[in-house]
Amino acid sequence: MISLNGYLIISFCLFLAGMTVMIARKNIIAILLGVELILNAAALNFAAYTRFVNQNLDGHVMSLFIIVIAAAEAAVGLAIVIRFFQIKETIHIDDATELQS
Amino acid sequence: MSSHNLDVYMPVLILMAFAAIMVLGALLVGKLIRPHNPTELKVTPYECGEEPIGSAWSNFNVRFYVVALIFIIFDVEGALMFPVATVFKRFVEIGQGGAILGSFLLFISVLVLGVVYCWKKGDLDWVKSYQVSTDYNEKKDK
Amino acid sequence: MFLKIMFVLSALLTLGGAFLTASSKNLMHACVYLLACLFGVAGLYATLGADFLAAAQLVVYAGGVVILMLFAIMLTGGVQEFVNKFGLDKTPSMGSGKTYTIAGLSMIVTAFIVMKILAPVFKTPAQTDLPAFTSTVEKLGVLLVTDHVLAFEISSILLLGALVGAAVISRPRRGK
Amino acid sequence: MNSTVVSYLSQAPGYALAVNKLTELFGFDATGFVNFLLFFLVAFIVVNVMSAIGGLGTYAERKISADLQMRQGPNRVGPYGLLQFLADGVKMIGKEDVLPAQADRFLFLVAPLMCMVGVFASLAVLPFSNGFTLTNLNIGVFYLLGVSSLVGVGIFLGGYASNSKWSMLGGMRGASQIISYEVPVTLSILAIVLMTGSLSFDVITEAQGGLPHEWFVLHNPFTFIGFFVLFIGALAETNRAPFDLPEAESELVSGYHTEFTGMRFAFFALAEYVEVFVVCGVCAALFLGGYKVPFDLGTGELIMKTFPAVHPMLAKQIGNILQLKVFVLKTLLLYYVVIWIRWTLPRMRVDSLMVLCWKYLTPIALFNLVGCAVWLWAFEGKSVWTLIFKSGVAAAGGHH
Repeated sequence: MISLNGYLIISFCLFLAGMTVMIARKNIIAILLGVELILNAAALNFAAYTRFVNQNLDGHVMSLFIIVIAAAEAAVGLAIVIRFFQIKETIHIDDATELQS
Repeated sequence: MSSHNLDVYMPVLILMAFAAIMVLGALLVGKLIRPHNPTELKVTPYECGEEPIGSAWSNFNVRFYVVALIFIIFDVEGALMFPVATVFKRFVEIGQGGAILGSFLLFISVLVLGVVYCWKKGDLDWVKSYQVSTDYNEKKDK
Repeated sequence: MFLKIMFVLSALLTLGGAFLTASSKNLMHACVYLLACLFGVAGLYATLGADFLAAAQLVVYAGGVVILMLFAIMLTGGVQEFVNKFGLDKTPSMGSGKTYTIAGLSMIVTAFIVMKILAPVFKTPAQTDLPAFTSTVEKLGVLLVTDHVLAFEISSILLLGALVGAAVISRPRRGK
Repeated sequence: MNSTVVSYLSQAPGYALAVNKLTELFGFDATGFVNFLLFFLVAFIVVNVMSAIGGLGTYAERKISADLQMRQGPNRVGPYGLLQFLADGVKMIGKEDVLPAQADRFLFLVAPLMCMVGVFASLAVLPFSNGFTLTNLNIGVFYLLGVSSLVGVGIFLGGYASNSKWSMLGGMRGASQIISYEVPVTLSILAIVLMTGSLSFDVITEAQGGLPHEWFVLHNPFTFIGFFVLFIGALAETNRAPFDLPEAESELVSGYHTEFTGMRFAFFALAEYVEVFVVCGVCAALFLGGYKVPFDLGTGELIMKTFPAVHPMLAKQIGNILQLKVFVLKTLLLYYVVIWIRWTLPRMRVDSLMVLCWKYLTPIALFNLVGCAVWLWAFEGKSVWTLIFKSGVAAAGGHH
């Protein structure tokens, strides 16, 4: 049960859930939740390969940087969402059409 | 660096379970003995006798977000600095402390740069919105 | 034995949290479920022997990112369905049956493709005799100041950029 | 490195006997099961004692405030009113559970749960004595920071769930205050981690000595300031006066728990009082020598030397009890200081609160961190006293 495949399946499910959130939701903050799920799936994969395939800790360092980047991404993304809300008074993704025309 | 098994995490799970059992158990036990007769007035949110107007879930001032933003940057920097801080003493003992100190200080100084920027721009001032409103009044007076 | 129990609990928390995050109709609840899911991932890190990563996950996500998300939800009007001044927001923003159908179908397709690509990966020769769990904090620290020192320094610049950028974007403007 | 209370108890002869008996009984290795039972038992004791301490905290709060204001305080229930908290608890269970009409039912339950889980999980790493630490994780301090940040989420959700304006304001303020003050707390803890080279509470405590000049608070000027930064930050993180903005009675009625009644309110209060104990314990362990007893009494070596007749195991037990007492004494002294401050200082304004955190404590903590790093590099971690009295190395062994 506790094998590489177990962790890979969990991380795959996390990735699928994140993608589903990103596709199905129309709320920008909810989409950012999906991004967090996807980044976590990636970080989990790194840690799992470190444990089961090669034992050097480079994978852990990579996971740590993924966590760092996820935090930075959330900060900037949410700032953009807040600014968007201040201008448009909505956080519906379909209203973000300024650049479309 | 001794090895260990995962039993060290056992108390963590046990304590979390205890906390959950305490909360849920006390609420369930209380359900048997406590009275339950809600009236319309009783379940209105308390606003010192006034009738509440609208929902409380409205939007808030953005300065809360800026504080949380600076916090999360510090939080992440802490997560990166903790492992380095752990090995710093060992490097000092083998006489290579200078290089580690340099990289550590570089890291902190970049962090300080961000804080100084926010300080100069007034993001750390809680009452910034008041200044905006006084400016507005001055403009109106002219 | 305890390893298995902890793995199962963490995996259930992770998968349940992820599923509820994807299906919850209330944004606030989705955020709380995301927190549960991230806690589960921290538990999985612990079962992988990555003790520092588990704690970092708790500190950064439970303390930071989730609070930031909750704040952002409050700053954008809570969970109420907003109708803006242009009257644009008429569709439910948390997803409708149509969007979920599209997402589900595309996920099935993606899953097939990814599985096809990943099939050789599942045959990776994983080591059968696993080493005992040791403390990873010191090793991570040594790696961060030797092999990965450039990434360590650049990440501070990345965070500086994120801080300044986000502060500039979200700063309340005067006048308009 | 990862000593737990079970690895301590497993030295007792009964442990191996129980494991063998149960292994025969079950037919598989029962070590894990016995460990689980022991952990369960000890955790049960710790949880109960902590709940009692939390309850007695409310009693102490009233009694000390009464003392400071020349009043009597609770004196009806039990001797000196000591059982007041039990009476309160019984009353709380019997109170009606009012759920506001527009409240979020799910989050209304989750919020107190999250506070309790966060606080109780942080009890796991509190170093009561050398043997009696529930678990001595090698990520101890960092784990504590992560778990206790759940309390902030709990407070925010508590304010959000009740859908009352007072609660919402209190929850918003509480969350932003807690996360703000986590920055100086993290930075001053980081300075201590720098000095010891470990995140484990055990190693950090063992790096200090029993006598005050061997404590980290008097190790060098930077750690001296760092202690006060940590203490002020801890006060603010637990929402204690003068930083009790989230529940400021005069402006916000009762803050984030305005709408909470009965047991739900009781759990918020219990979580707060236990958290005060936890942060006092952390301050004591990091800066005030933790469980170290003067003159190595804690390890039982002095007892063994003076009274050779005493069995070494017994001497160790006596030492452990002494360590436990010293740790609890230091923590309760800090607890008294916390209550004393609450009833002495007036409440701060919300803007000066944020200014204090971001413009004073955080720069000071950063300066301290850099100072500690430079001190460690320049003097190789020797304390001020070692540098002053170079000959008195034996007396000032605080750095190794």
